Amino acid sequence: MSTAHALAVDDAAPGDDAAHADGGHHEHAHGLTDLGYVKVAIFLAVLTGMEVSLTYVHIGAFFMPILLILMVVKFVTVVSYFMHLKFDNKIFSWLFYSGLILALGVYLAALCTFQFFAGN
Amino acid sequence: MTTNQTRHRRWALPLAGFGALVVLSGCAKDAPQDTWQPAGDNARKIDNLQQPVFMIAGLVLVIVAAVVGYCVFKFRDKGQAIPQQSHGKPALEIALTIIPALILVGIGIPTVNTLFKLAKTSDTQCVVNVTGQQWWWEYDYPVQDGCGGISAPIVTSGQLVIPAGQKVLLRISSRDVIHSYWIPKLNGKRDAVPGRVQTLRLQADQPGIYAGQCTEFCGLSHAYMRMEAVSLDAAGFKSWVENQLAPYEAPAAGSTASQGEALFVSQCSRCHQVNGILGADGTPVISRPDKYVYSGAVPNLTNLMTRTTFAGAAYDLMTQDCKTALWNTPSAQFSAKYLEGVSPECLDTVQLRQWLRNAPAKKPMYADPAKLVETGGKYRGMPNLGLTEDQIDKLISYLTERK
Amino acid sequence: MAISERPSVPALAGNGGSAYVTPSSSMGVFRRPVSTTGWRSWVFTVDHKKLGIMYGVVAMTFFVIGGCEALLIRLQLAAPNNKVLSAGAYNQMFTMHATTMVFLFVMPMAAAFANYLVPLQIGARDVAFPRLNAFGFWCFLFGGIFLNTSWFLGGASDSGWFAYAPNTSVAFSPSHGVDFWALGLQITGIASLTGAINLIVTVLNMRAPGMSLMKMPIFTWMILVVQFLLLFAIPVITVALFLLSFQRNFGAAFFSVEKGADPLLWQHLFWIFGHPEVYILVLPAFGIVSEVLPVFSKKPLFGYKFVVFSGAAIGFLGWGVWAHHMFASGLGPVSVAVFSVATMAIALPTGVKIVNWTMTLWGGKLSFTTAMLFATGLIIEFTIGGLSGVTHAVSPSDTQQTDTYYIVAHFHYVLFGGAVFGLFAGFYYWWPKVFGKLLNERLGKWNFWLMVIGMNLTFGPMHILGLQGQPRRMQVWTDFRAGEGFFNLAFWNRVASVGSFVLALGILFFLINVLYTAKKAEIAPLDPWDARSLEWMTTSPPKEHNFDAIPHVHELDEFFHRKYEEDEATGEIRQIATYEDIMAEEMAHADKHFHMPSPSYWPIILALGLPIVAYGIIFQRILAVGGAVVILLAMFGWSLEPSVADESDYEPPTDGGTTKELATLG
Amino acid sequence: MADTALDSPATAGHDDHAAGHATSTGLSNNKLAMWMFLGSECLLFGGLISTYMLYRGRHEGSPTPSQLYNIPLTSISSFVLLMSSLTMVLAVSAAQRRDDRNTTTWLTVTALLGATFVGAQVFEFTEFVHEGLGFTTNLFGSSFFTLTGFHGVHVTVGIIMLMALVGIISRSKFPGDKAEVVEMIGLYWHFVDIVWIIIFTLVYLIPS
Ligand code: HEA
Ligand code: HEA
Ligand code: HEC
Ligand code: CUA
Ligand SMILES: [Cu+2]
Repeated sequence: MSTAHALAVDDAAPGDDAAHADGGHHEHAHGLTDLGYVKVAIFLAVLTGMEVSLTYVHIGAFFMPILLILMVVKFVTVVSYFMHLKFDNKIFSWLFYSGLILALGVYLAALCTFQFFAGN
Repeated sequence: MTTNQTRHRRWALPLAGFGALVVLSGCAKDAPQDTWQPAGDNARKIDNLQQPVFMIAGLVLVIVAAVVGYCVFKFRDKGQAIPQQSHGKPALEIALTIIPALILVGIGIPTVNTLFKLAKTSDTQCVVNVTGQQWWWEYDYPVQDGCGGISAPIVTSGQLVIPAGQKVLLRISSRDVIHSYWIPKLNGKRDAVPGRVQTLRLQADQPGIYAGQCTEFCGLSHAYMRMEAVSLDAAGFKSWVENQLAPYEAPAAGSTASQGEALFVSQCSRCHQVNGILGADGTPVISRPDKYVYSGAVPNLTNLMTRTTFAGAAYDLMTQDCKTALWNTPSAQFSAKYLEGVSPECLDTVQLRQWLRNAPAKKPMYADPAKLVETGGKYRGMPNLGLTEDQIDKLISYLTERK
Repeated sequence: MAISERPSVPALAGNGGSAYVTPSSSMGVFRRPVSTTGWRSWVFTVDHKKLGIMYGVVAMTFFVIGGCEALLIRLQLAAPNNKVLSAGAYNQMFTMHATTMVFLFVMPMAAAFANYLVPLQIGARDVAFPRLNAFGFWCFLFGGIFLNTSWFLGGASDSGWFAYAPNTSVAFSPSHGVDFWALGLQITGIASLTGAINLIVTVLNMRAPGMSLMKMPIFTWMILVVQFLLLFAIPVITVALFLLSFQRNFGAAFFSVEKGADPLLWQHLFWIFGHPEVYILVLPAFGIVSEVLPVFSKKPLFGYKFVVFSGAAIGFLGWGVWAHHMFASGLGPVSVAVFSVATMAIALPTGVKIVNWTMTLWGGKLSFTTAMLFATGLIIEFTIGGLSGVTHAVSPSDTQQTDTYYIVAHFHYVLFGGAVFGLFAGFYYWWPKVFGKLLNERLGKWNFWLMVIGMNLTFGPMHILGLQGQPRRMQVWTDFRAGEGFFNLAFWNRVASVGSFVLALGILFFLINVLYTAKKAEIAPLDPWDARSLEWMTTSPPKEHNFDAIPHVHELDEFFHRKYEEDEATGEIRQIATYEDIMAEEMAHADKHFHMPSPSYWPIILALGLPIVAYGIIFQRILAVGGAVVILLAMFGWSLEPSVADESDYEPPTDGGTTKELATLG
Repeated sequence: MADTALDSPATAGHDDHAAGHATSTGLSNNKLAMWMFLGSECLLFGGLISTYMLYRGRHEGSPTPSQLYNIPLTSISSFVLLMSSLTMVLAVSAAQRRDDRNTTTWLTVTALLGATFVGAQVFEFTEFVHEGLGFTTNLFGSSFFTLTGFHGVHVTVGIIMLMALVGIISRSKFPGDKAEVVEMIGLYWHFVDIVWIIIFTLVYLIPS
């Protein structure tokens, strides 16, 4: 249902003013229940716990990648569920993720040029 | 205006800029910083790369201008019917994208190729450390077997002296802001970035003198931060090195120059080093430019008169005629001519006197003591020392002996 | 005003229509501004058209200022060892020349066109956030004034427009110039960022019924791409400027080399912004000529889709090439190779545009009005600049070219021959739309030809100067290094200086034309050029509510298709309606109520807080606190005040007569 | 490329009111603007984070990052901020049910959690200064305080917005659609939280 949502907008019958007149939102139908949000929060809390405990055990080479993966999972979870991006119109995802990916791209590339210099 | 006239100008004018470039760029004879007249291997590599690129660019322009010109001429409103409302031809679009793409691939491959050749450092034969600061360049030659052998460090400024034909490696850095080292006839630029040491290959085929200019904006006197690269044949370079390392000769006691030496010790030595100079108490005088100048360095004046220019190669120590003659000396005689230094008949102290009278008035520098709060009281450049004409005379006669 | 009743006078008679307004209060204290005439109607306006005109007037003023700075530069360089400007004054001059031209002329002038035309082109009654729009304009104006007051408060910035660290540190640039520069650009940056968000929302959300993205006028498309570039590029320069301000004003170490800082950090940040910026400057001009060429060729834009996609592609690729400004900085060969190749790739989408413009001319019915002359001129002049750009992309060659006049030639060809020519084409084309009068074509021809001759005389020789080794940003050059012969560097420097005055004369003709038109010229017909897009389907100048009835769109070039029809059999193009018919038709179906945004005090007050903070940071911290209080108060006032005056003030719309909804917070 | 969502309503015909919002996409102007702003903020924080990453090892004259960081404290404050995202989303959900009382309660709790976070940050900053790391000490100091300070300012601005919102809602003086404004501020708040998720990992957990 979430992917079809973008199209749902113009499926609404002409003259179907009710939802609009009272300031209602078509977004209503989406998202989680309050209980669902609590579950997501517990999931996030557990991940945070894992992150922190990782810094106390020494697992060598896997440390960095695992931390980064946990970070990305937390990030995406908050964005998708708390910020409703998963349920919302995909224009929002485009806007946000294009900024995010662009930022990742240019800044990583810039940091790389400092590395290349060191190896020169 | 008639359509005919318009048409003519339309054709002529847009082409004027680029046409002028192609046709007339060869007209400034011997512009000393011409990038199209390489005098060494590295610059030649660049030139070989860019010549075809310029040709291609020129050709593309001619084609575009021709087609636009044709349209302007052919499809001008002469009362014809409203044309078909056609929205484009994808096949044409794609073809006209692929052709430029192929051209660019053709340009890209040699570009990358040349780039890596120019970045190579492993095959160089001679190393010079080049340090930029506001607003002059310091060259220091580390002890090495390269360059025909250098047995003790040499520090000089303004003119970079290198052995002809050798692959020289410059190790470039800066003491304050970013500068950029550029001798157009020998290679492209490399920025002098404080905190980094960057390399640049330099090689001159023939003995001669090559102009350069600091090309990264570096503050007030950026325009006056010039340099010259001097290439000498092997024997010439050897004697240049020997002269640089020769022991200090104090002026004859009682001469004007000797009075100048004393003045130098009292007035100048706190900043300027002259290797081997002794103080009144007979101990060697070591300058402390770091205490007075923000970059922490000041030109070494030991062999001032072996160079023909001073203060960032912005001013001359010899007359214009002598200077022109030196620059035009054929390469076979050049080394000998240069090693004469500033000969007595060529000596022109006018500019040097002006310098000593009031340096910041000659070259824009931060030397007003009232305005040095931000730099902790340190100068950026040489201050006005308030010397009397008599003192200047003495200093000049001392300095002109620094050969 | 809160609402415009449907005009009682015939719509074709121009601006007007009676309007009544009931003020509602702001923050419980002030009455909302209601004037529809006099200075108040401008200062508190949120009308995108008024703001557009204000952007234009201010930007033009800055153009003259920046141009006079350029003339001083050229005077100084007209002769060897010249003494028109001291080294310090010269450095300030080129820094402020570039800053003014880029940030206070081309960008806001593009904003002027975008503000005025985008809502009209998409059939909207205003932008999505009208108050935000007003706020953006005031930020630009105050930021620009703030920047220029530095001349009188100890000297302007003297570090060049890309202000490389560490030359911008206090030790190397002890005057307050760089502080003014950093904070001033920060303020104008706010204008760009809010403008970007506003226009993107407007284009996405407020199009007339039937106007799908692929039926949008090409100018609106290019503006959309530019706004995305701004949206993502402005925060990068914001970071850079913050680091710089913290360095200078709060003792941070970001560019203190003695503490281990790497000066290349600044260069990366600046150019990550700076390269997208150059496309921000030129794409609006591309949009303008893409409107002008079809109209005066009587053909649709050739390959509309390709032009749209290539615009987007330029916008996208523009993010991956910034380090071509750093080929001599010492990035290492691998990085240089990557950026060199990426830079070359940008020639492709740009080439697509050149090809499509040329093919639009091909087979057309061309009439060379001044607007058309500028548009055609752009094709050639921009190509010259673009091609020299490709020669820079060849990185080994660029190490010879960088920081010489060859670069100066490149960017003036693309900026003047591209961006500025495009804007001038726009002036001539849309003048009758905005002011209801046609600019004089005779003066226009003088204007154009003097500018073409002038620009080629000024910037053409710079190619030669640069390739012969004259570096840029040099207060003086010497005869000794000018070479021998008659056509030496001294000659070309003189030609460039003379050329710049020819250029100035050309621009003077434009200013004369404006005055002349304002005084003399007759009222223009409503569709003087036989145009193709929606903005011409209303009165000139448009009424406050833009359209009596929001048009329904069926085609790209809707207006043209309402006027002309292709005969199925013969393929002949036939006129089926005159613009009078079409407008009368629209009038007949005019909406009854217009739901228009109301004027507000808050945008200007909020914007005024910003320079106060900035002066405070430079001179007296307590002033900054005062500015912050102004800002906070204005924000509260703003959020409590509805964008459209209270419901009680007007009869809420009941039918499809409203425009697309305006943002509540906008 | 043309996204159907962008195009379709426009072709739907005469009635603009068909969708939740009378806009071409049917999406709210405010929300669209907020998402765009957040996309733009990615480049702002990206720049600050990159500056920190480049400079974090340059800490001459001060203790090293791993000596300074108090992981337990920061973990707790990170957790607090994370949970404020939960309370924020509950506020949004209440607002969408038009339940003003719960909305204001959850908003208040969110603001309090945010304030706790900022408090911990202020405490942390003073500790660091005590131990010899100031804003001007070295590159690590400048970039650390700038990055975390920018984030802290964002949280503070968020708190002000939340409190203003509470005030406005309880006095029911509200222009426009309440739930939507709560949702917008919520988006901002969550964004500030996800930025901290990154900072927490990159700055605190991965030692230099
Ligand atoms: C409007 C602004 C604008 C535009 C559009 C461009 C467009 C381009 N620029 Fe330019 N540039 C600047 C403004 C602009 N530039 C400025 C202001 C600077 C200097 C900043 C400073 O230092 O102060 C600069 C500097 C600059 C440099 C750094 C030079 C240096 O300092 O060393 C480089 C290097 O690669 C470069 C390259 C390019 C390229 C490849 C394009 C391309 O986009 C051009 C593409 C266009 C064409 C190529 C022509 C049309 C195409 C065809 C007809 C198809 C066929 C063509 C081929 C097969 C080649 N530019
Ligand atoms: C959009 C951008 C833009 C525009 C339009 C211009 C326009 C002009 N520029 Fe610009 N220029 C830059 C952007 C621009 N420039 C940039 C980015 C730099 C780099 C700066 C740096 O290195 O940091 C630069 C640098 C630069 C230099 C190099 C300085 C140096 O490196 O030392 C020069 C030198 O000739 C120059 C000249 C000119 C001239 C003559 C014009 C002319 O086109 C101006 C024409 C306009 C007018 C003349 C004003 C209006 C006319 C009248 C009001 C008529 C009546 C008045 C009189 C006759 C007095 N510019
Ligand atoms: C406070 C420091 C200071 C003092 C004292 C000082 N100078 Fe200088 N001098 C400089 C600096 C800095 C430069 C380089 C300026 C430049 O080129 O930008 C310089 C340059 C020179 C040069 C040009 C050197 C070259 O190779 O280019 C000469 C010659 C010179 N000084 C002579 C003198 C004499 C003679 C005195 C004493 C009477 C003196 N200076 C005292 C700082 C000083
Ligand atoms: Cu040194 Cu410019
Ligand atoms: Cu660029």
